[in-house]
This record gives sequence, C-alpha cells and structure tokens, in this order.
Amino acid sequence: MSRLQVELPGLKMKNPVMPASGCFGFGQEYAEFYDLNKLGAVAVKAATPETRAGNPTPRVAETESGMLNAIGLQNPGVDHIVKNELPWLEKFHVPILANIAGKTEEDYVEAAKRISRSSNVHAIELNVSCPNVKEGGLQFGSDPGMAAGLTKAVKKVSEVPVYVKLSPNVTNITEMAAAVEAAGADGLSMINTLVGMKIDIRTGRPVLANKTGGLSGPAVKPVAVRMIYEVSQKVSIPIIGMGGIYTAEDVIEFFMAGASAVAVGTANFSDPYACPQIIDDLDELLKEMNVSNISELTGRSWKSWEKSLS
Amino acid sequence: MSRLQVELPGLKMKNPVMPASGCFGFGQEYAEFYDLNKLGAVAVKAATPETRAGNPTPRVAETESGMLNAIGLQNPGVDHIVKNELPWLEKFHVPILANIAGKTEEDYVEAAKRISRSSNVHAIELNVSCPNVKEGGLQFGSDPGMAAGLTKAVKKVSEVPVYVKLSPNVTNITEMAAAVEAAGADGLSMINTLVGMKIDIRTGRPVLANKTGGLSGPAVKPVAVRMIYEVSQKVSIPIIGMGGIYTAEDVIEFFMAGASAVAVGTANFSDPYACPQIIDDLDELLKEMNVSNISELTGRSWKSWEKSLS
Amino acid sequence: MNKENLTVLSQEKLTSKIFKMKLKGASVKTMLTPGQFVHLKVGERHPVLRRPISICSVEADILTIVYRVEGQGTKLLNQKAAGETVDTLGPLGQGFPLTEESTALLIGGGVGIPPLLYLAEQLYRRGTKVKVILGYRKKEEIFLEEEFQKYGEVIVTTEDGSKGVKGFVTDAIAEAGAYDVFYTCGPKPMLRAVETASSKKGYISLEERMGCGVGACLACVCDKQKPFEGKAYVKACRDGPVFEAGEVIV
Amino acid sequence: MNKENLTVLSQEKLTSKIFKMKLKGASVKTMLTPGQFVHLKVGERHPVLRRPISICSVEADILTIVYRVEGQGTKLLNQKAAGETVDTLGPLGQGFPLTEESTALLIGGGVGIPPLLYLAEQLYRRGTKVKVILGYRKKEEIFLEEEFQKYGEVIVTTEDGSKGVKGFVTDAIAEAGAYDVFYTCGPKPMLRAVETASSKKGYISLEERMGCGVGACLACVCDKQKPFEGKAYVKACRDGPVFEAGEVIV
Ligand SMILES: Cc1cc2nc3c(=O)[nH]c(=O)nc-3n(C[C@H](O)[C@H](O)[C@H](O)COP(=O)(O)OP(=O)(O)OC[C@H]3O[C@@H](n4cnc5c(N)ncnc54)[C@H](O)[C@@H]3O)c2cc1C
Ligand SMILES: Cc1cc2nc3c(=O)[nH]c(=O)nc-3n(C[C@H](O)[C@H](O)[C@H](O)COP(=O)(O)OP(=O)(O)OC[C@H]3O[C@@H](n4cnc5c(N)ncnc54)[C@H](O)[C@@H]3O)c2cc1C
Ligand SMILES: Cc1cc2nc3c(=O)[nH]c(=O)nc-3n(C[C@H](O)[C@H](O)[C@H](O)COP(=O)(O)O)c2cc1C
Ligand SMILES: Cc1cc2nc3c(=O)[nH]c(=O)nc-3n(C[C@H](O)[C@H](O)[C@H](O)COP(=O)(O)O)c2cc1C
Ligand code: FES
Ligand code: FES
Repeated sequence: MSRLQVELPGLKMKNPVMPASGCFGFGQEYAEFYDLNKLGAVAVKAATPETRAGNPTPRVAETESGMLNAIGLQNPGVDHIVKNELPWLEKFHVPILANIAGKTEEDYVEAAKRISRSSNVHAIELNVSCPNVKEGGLQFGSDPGMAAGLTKAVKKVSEVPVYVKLSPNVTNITEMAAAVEAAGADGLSMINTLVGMKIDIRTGRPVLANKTGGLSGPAVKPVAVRMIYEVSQKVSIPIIGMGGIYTAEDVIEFFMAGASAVAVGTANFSDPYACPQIIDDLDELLKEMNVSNISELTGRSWKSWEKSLS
Repeated sequence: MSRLQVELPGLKMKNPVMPASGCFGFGQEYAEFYDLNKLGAVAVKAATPETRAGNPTPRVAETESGMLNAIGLQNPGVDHIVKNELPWLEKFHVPILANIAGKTEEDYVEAAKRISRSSNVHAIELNVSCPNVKEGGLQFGSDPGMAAGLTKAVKKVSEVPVYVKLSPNVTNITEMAAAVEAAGADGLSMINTLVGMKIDIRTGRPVLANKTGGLSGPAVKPVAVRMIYEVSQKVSIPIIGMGGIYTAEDVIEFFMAGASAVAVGTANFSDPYACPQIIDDLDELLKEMNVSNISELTGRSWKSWEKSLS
Repeated sequence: MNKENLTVLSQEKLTSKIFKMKLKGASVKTMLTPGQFVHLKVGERHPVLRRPISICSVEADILTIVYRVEGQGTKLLNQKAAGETVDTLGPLGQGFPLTEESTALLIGGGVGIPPLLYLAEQLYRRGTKVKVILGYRKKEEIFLEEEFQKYGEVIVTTEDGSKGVKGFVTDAIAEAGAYDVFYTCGPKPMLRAVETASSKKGYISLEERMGCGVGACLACVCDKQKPFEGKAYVKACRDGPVFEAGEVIV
Repeated sequence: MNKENLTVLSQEKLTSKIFKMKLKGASVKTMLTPGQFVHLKVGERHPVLRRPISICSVEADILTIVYRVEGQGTKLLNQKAAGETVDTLGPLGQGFPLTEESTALLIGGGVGIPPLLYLAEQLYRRGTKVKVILGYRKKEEIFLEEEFQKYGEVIVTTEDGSKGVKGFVTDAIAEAGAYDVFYTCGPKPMLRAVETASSKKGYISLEERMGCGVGACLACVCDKQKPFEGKAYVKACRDGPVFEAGEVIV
C-alpha cells in the first residue's frame, strides 16, 4: 500500500485528496489542466431533483483570506446530471462522491435514488448545510432530529454509502454528528461554509445579490480543524475534512485533527493545479515525516502515542 | 455635534471607536503610545469575582488573517481591579465599559454589583461568550433562557446600563439577542470569538495549551457583519460591533450592517496606534462621504433610503 | 489554457489611476484573440481570488495590459517591479469574432477600453474600416487615445465635456456615421445603452465577478435572452466574456 | 517605546537558515539595553501578529538582528531587500542587568545566541571578563562565533561533535572554569538545564508566544516561583524577557 492510499466506505482512494463539491463542476474544466486520474476522488456539484437557476449575481465576494459564495445550488437537475455529466467522468479511474440537496426529505430521497444508481457514483454526500438557499438545506443541517430522519430515509434508498455534510453554523456540531451516525450515516463531510456577509461601503449594500453567502478558504480553517477535532473523538465513522486547505501541511493538520480524507475547495480558484500540487507535496512530506501510510495520522492530535514525530 | 459623536446607553462617546475587552488591558500600556482621551470609550479586560490565573501558555497562535487566543480570563479579581486598575483611568475623559465574567449567575451578580459602583464605569458588558473557560461563559452564551435569566439578575444590581456580549458559536444568534433584549439588556456587543484550533504538525499537538481558542481578526469579519446585519433588524437596542475591524472602512461597514459603535481588538496587536489611526481616518472618510453624523449610517444596508451614497 | 509566471518588463502610468504593464513569457504567444482575458494571481497567499484583466495587446511574447488601481488586488499588481513575476492564467474565455463586414464601430468606456485596442489592430490588419468611440469621465482620465488612432478614426467623449463630445459614448454614435457591426466593452449601464441605441449586429463584452475563471464554479453566470437547447444561462468566464448583442440579459 | 519604519541596509546569509540583517533609523539610538527585543511587522496586512526578535547589536542608528527562517513571518522578513522598510516597535521589555561581578559566563543556544552578543560587548566595555559557551546542532550551523571572540574566550558545543565540545552547552560549563554570574538565552530545555547545572547567580531570557508584545493581552505570562506582593505571574514581553534565574518557572 502506498503512503497516500486510503479507504473509506465506498471510496477506495489512491490518495486522500478530492476537490470539494461546487468548486470543481463536474470535472471537465480542470481536466484541461491535468489528468483527473491524479485525484483521490471527485466530489461533484450538488444535484437537486429539479433544475435550479441559482441566485442572481454577484455570487462571489472576496474577504480577508477567504471568499463568500452564494451560487444557490444552480444545477441542471439530477436526471440531466446522470445522463450528461457523470458519464463523461467514467473514463477516469476515480470514485465519485455525488453531492445532493433538496428542499424536502422527498427531494433528497428522489435525488439519492436516481444518482446512486450511476455506475461511477461510489458514495453520496447529503448537503444538509447549504447556507445559500431559502428552504431546506440549512434547517436539516441545524436540527439533529431532522438530520437523522433525513439520513435514515436516504440510507433506505441509496445503493451506495451515504456521507452527511455538516454545517458549522450550529451551537453543537458533535450532537449533529452523533445523530446522523446513529441514523446510519457511513461518513461525515465537514465543514460546509460559515454564513457571512460583505457590504460595499460605496453603495451601502451587501456585495452579494443574495446578501449573505458562505465563507470558505484559509480564514475558516481553524474552525474546521476544531470541529473535526471535537467530532472525531465522538463518532466512529470517518470524516472527510475540508475548510481552507491550501497545502500538504494543511492536509496533515486535518488528519491529525481527525479526518480520514480531505476535500479542497477554494484553493482550486487560487490555483487550478492546487489538487495535484497538494498530492505531490503530501507524498514528499509524508516521506520526510517517516509516515508509512497517512491514515496513521488520523486523530493524532488527541490520541496518545509513543513518541512525538520529530 | 461632530461627525463622530455617538450616544449609547451609559456611553456618551466623542467617537464610536473603543478598544475591545481583553485586547487593551486596563489602558496603561497603550497610554505610552498615545493619549487615551483620543478614544471613544475603553472596554477593559474581563473581571471575575475571584482572582483567576488563566490558562497555561502558549495562549496565542496565529492563523491566516486571524489569531487564536486562550487567555482564560486571567485577572486579579474585581476588587483588585476596582481598587488598583480603574482609578488610574479616571484622569481620562473616556467612559469605561467594564467586561465581567463568571462561572455562575452569582459570580456575575457579584462582579456587576461591585464594579458598577466605580465612578468611571459607565456601562457593564456581560461576557457570556468566552470560549476559553471550562464552566460558565459559553453555556450562558448559547442558551437563550439562561442568558435572559442572567441579564435580569445583573440588571437588578447594576447601577449602570448593561450590554450583553454575544457568542457567534450558536445556531441562532438572533434568538439569543431577542432573549436578552426582552430580559432588559440595554445594548449588545457582538461578536466574541469563534472557537477554533491550530495543530502544530511537527509535534502533532494543538499549538495552544488549552487546545482550542477563540478566533479573532479580519478572518472573522464577514461572520460578524452578517450577524450584526441579522440581529440589528430584530432588536431595537444598540449594538457595539466588533470582529476583525482594522480600518475606517471596516467601521463604516459595521455601521451599515447595523452597529451603533465599534470595538477594535486584534488590530491593536498589529499596530499599537490602530485605534487613533482608525478614528482619524474615519473622520476623513465621513467627510468625503458627506455624512454629517456617523449614526446616520447605522443599518444602512437594510434600511431603504432615498439615494445611494455616491 | 496555460499557467505561467510572466516576467514584468515595465509599468507605465497613463493617468492618475490607470497603468500600462508589459509582461513577457512563452504562453503569451497563445493569446491570439482580442476580448479574451488573463486571470492574475497578484500575491503569494493573499488575496485568495485571481483578478481578471483583458488582453490589451500582444507582440510576440510580450503581453500588454492596462488596468485601473481599484482595490487590494490591483494595488498589489501595481507594486510589481520590473523583473518580478505575475502568476498568469490564460488566455481565458471567448473573444471578439472578427467580422467580415467592412466597417466596425468600437465603443469602449473606462477599463472596457483596453481589450478593444487589440481588436482594433486585428480588424485594421484584415482591412476592416475601424471607427472608435472612447468614453471617459473627464479629460485628465483619457488614456490609449493615440494608440487607437493608428487603426482608425477616434471620437472621444467626456462626461464633463472637458474634451471631445460632452456626454456618454451613445451621444457620439450618430457622429461616428455609418457602420456595419459594433463591438463594445464597458460598465453594464453603458452596454445596455449601446444595445438600445444600435440596431446593427454587435458584440458586447461583460464584466462579472468571478471565482474560478475557468467555468467550474458558476459564479459568473448570465441569463440568456432565450434559452437555447435547454440552456438558460452562460458563463461569462468561459462562454464569454464576449457575447453577441441580445444573446444575454445585460 | 517607538514605532518606526526602519530601512533595510543589508541581509547576509550566515548559515543555510540564519540571516543577519541591518536596519537603520532614529529609534535605534534608544535601543541601549542588551536582551531587549523589537517587534516586527513583516507584511502590510498579513501576517496579523508581529514577530519578536532580539537586538543583536547596535551601532549609532544601525540595528543588527540575526534571525532564523522558520515560518511565514521570518520568510517574509527574509524577502525584504535593501531600501525597503520594516515597521519596528521597540525597544521592548527588560534586558540583561549589567553585572558588577568580575567574570560573566554567557551561555547561548540556537537563536538565543544573538542577544548575548550585544551583552558581551557591553560587559567587555565595562571591563568584565567575558566567557562564552555557544551551542549548535552541528558545525554547519555555527554563526556569530568570531564576533564573540572579540569580547572573550568562546567555547563551541555541537550535538554531533562535528566541532568543539560534543554535546550540549551544559557539557562545557566545567571547561569554562570559574565565573561569578551567568547569562543565558535559548530553548527552554536548555534554560532549565543551565539553571540546574549552575549554583551561581544568573539571568535567563525566555521565549514565549506573544500577542501584543507590550503587556496588554496576557498572552506571554510566566508563573513566578514565589508570588511577590500578591503577584503570581510576570509578562515575558514587559517584565521580561530577561528574569533572574529562579524567579520564574521555566
Ligand atoms: C473579463 C474581465 C476583464 C477585465 N479587464 C480589465 C482590464 O483590462 N482593466 C481593468 O482595469 N479592469 C478590468 N476588469 C476589472 C477588474 O477585474 C477589476 O477592476 C479588478 O478585479 C478589481 O480588483 P481589486 O482587487 O483591485 O478590487 P477589489 O474591489 O478589492 O476586488 C474585490 C473582488 O471583487 C472583484 N471585482 C472588483 N471589481 C470588479 C469588476 N469590475 N469586475 C469583476 N470583478 C471585480 C475582484 O476581482 C475581487 O475578486 C475586468 C473584469 C473582467 C470580468
Ligand atoms: C523575546 C524573543 C526574542 C526572540 N529573538 C529571536 C532572534 O533574535 N532571532 C530569531 O531567529 N528568533 C528569535 N525569537 C523567535 C522568533 O520570534 C520566532 O522564530 C518567530 O516569531 C517565528 O515566526 P515565523 O512566522 O517565522 O514562524 P511561525 O511558526 O509561522 O509563527 C507563527 C506564530 O508563532 C510565533 N512563534 C513561532 N515561534 C516562536 C518562538 N520561538 N518564540 C515566540 N514566538 C514564536 C510567531 O511569532 C507567530 O506569531 C525570539 C522570540 C522571542 C519571544
Ligand atoms: C463556489 C462554491 C460553491 C460550493 N458549492 C457547494 C455545493 O454545491 N455543495 C456543497 O455541499 N458544498 C458546496 N460548497 C462548499 C465546499 O464544498 C466546501 O465545503 C467549502 O468551500 C469549504 O472548503 P474550502 O475552504 O476548501 O473551499 C461550495 C463552495 C464554494 C466556494
Ligand atoms: C487576546 C484576547 C483577549 C480577549 N479577552 C476578552 C475578554 O476578556 N472579554 C471579552 O469579552 N472578550 C475578549 N476578547 C474578545 C474581543 O473583545 C473581541 O470580541 C474579539 O477579539 C473580536 O474582535 P477583533 O477581531 O477586533 O479582535 C479577547 C480577544 C483577544 C484577541
Ligand atoms: S468564474 Fe467560475 S464559472 Fe465563471
Ligand atoms: S504579549 Fe501581550 S502581554 Fe505579553
């Protein structure tokens, strides 16, 4: 087994790095920069049962060490995705984590049912935490009972393992994690974006047409690391960690906090080669650190171990 | 009335800028850099009834566009503060906002009773949101009922107006704000720090001895702006806004979001002259913007108004 | 699509806020189409997002851009000295199609002017007659006027009337006389006004806030006037920034 | 306390990671006490915190610092070219008291070595006999050795024995012979070892992570061995970084 290889429910990955949902489309664009076979997995853009037009523009705003987005789950609908987007990804030997969203439980169930049957979808990611849509999303993400109910319903119809993507905009994320674990979730993705806002002082109005948006990028990394640190000590399902990852060092930090794989979002916008670069650097760094497989590092910050690393 | 002058319950300020609690000690250090009369007010370091030794070091860690702190409310106790620290500030014509904390309701009541009698304490700030202490703090800050109860109890004994400092680490900050308003709070301070963590990948351990710490600085500004935007539309008591303010433009942004005054924390560490610099720049900026008094801008982002600013 | 650290050759101040910058590198040779843009990373770690800037002209492996210092990003760009490098992604997007018509009217306002220069040059080389309207706020803010004069007749408009026609670019369209096709780039209100003022075929170049710049994040979508083959939107960064007038809702 | 943009005069590489930097400005003339430090802002907006660096030597209005490139901040410091400026706050803290004793032993390890140079110079000028032990990991990492030789006898220790005494600084104390007072600066384990190994009066300089650097935030507190006048702690940035050996818990 290579240093980088990891295995999570449904996802046999040659390395632990995948682009994060919504930051990589369905892969076509970044395939012009590098061979997608390089990636550990691909988390594709959220699918809803129906076509969604998303929010008006401007949809992004820059902040210090971060960005706000309010795309609003724009997507052509799950059937179109299954028919026209996913097949293109079949030529790569890379498992797909299919992100789904909806307004109602039925929406999620419908999307899950249809997308989990795609031959290259290896797992589903329930986006119960999108801060940029008026209904659904965020409620499921802040009420443990609702999140658990949703997880159960989706588990019933999904043909592949189910990850629940948690929102950081809650008082107690551990409670949310425990609830969806008990309801049968196979893994967790965390964190989605923090709700934020930027105001253009020249106009006096919020920069984003949607007013609020989701904060991502290096600014949120400390919050992500803290939440993964807390949750990983309380659940036994694996965590896909994300939130501000830009470097191989960041990946190690997320593993030490408690992640078993990671996703890279905003960094793709700074550098289209972010993912392959991180993967190459990670291999080097693990070699230097004398780590034979990266999964040894999962939870290192809270597990006791014989000797320190250096 | 000057462009900068604002009046909040208990706090008649010549300008809306005060250093934030915990980032300015009791003023002595920064008085070596400039005349404290320059400031709109001073929020002093949290006082608890008893002496507190705080957390072990390291107590700070740097993050992208931010920092984590876990001071742990170290302070010599309210009596010592009243006797030895506050009198020194009497020579300045600057109202003091006295931050208090505790483990139990009785602690807060005790601290409020004693400190509110100091002649130059013009208002009290209830720190119900310190993420760095094991008991008290955070619970009061995340349960609307407890926060309301505490506010009522403190209001009963305080001889000066009471501000409640809200935690951003909650699912619904508006609910918290409404609860303390109903309980009699005269104003709100927001936001305190976001709970975060940084891991040193060389040792595999959290950098902070306390493991987690409070995230402050420009990184959190979008979260603060969003929360003030939401809360200010639902309450009618004034808000002292804070979280990542570094420039006069930031101050305007906080006012437009809904603040009536602001506090500056982390920026003091980057530049000891941060507060007077911001105050000077703010005056210039308001002149350029043709604003006759800054309070006209409060809530500008959500209020409708005749014409845009430029 | 290329990513390369282009070397700064020079920075030249054109007006109080507008600068001309020359950058050199192998990938510049692929920047063939006017209206395309480059996406610049102006700092190592900060800011997080790249900055879209139009290709203003290309000579062999030397790219010229003309930019206005606005906020943090363009300020950092402005601080780059000769010899330093700028991480440049490009050419990106779809540029202006070169017309077969005999007379083209180019209408630019503010920082929408730079991409039209490369277009003017290419049209001129093909023998198309080039007419140009350049809109500024006032005399002191005029830039690139002389460069355009090499390729055709130039009418300048200023909002305060301090030079040329007083008013907006649309106030000069009549004066420009007959043309077969128009090309325009500038702020949205100007684009709308030009679309309304002209009944001819034309192309507009849109400014939208961008995330990725390559078509993956859906930050920059514009609604189409009429959905085509089920698609109701286009991406400014990939399907644009240039669209046929009337194709998208400006 | 001053804040001034000092001008970079030079950067010199001493070892693969250690650099010597000279900075010039009026406030340097107030940097009189060895063991004090300056707090440097190494970028305009990023990073957020300043970096504490010891005063290594002062000549008129020229400050010399010697630093190791560790992380983001020192990397940015290293990128400053001659002519650029560094926002410098200082001198900060309490430095080494100059002893009246006749022989002083200075013990430094790693980046704890630089502040001892300014001390050595001042002690030497007062006629105190100076003995120095400098600890490094290996031969290639030795720096400032010659500068110290101007002021007294220098013993070098290396962990791998590639030069001088093999081992840690404490392994060389016996060899240094008699002394009346010691001064030490370096990593905490070294400070503890020196405190244990010596029964003489001494001064230690502590490294703590800092927030404000001026005494306002309580980031850098150290517990006192014995509370004095009710105070159980001291602030490394303001009451230190130099303390009498035994005063604080290292
Ligand atoms: C396709 C395209 C081509 C462009 N070509 C040029 C050019 O040739 N010359 C020129 O001066 N300007 C051009 N612009 C505008 C230029 O991108 C912005 O002025 C610049 O991004 C501002 O960055 P800043 O950091 O200085 O400002 P800030 O306000 O600090 O930027 C904050 C964020 O908003 C974005 N932003 C701000 N203004 C604009 C805008 N007008 N359009 C899109 N995003 C914006 C920035 O990219 C950044 O993400 C072009 C824009 C687009 C979309
Ligand atoms: C009083 C004092 C004097 C010092 N004098 C020198 C000197 O003369 N030469 C020298 O090379 N180094 C000195 N140091 C250590 C120097 O401050 C750190 O190496 C430097 O801050 C590292 O910054 P960085 O951005 O490169 O590393 P990073 O690890 O990226 O820094 C992250 C954060 O941790 C802090 N930090 C990291 N290491 C240390 C440390 N060892 N001590 C305190 N804070 C740290 C940084 O200041 C910053 O806030 C001194 C430290 C103190 C407290
Ligand atoms: C432009 C953009 C679009 C996003 N769209 C989605 C989405 O459709 N579904 C989802 O679960 N998360 C979405 N996210 C959240 C990311 O997947 C990720 O959780 C978050 O950005 C934090 O990671 P980062 O800091 O590396 O970007 C989006 C983020 C961005 C920036
Ligand atoms: C070192 C440090 C100590 C703090 N101590 C306190 C405190 O004692 N009481 C309190 O209410 N807030 C405390 N805070 C929070 C600040 O008052 C402020 O709410 C927060 O830092 C956000 O503002 P900023 O981003 O401008 O720093 C502290 C913050 C820092 C960085
Ligand atoms: S900017 Fe990302 S799709 Fe256009
Ligand atoms: S660093 Fe703030 S008190 Fe010492």
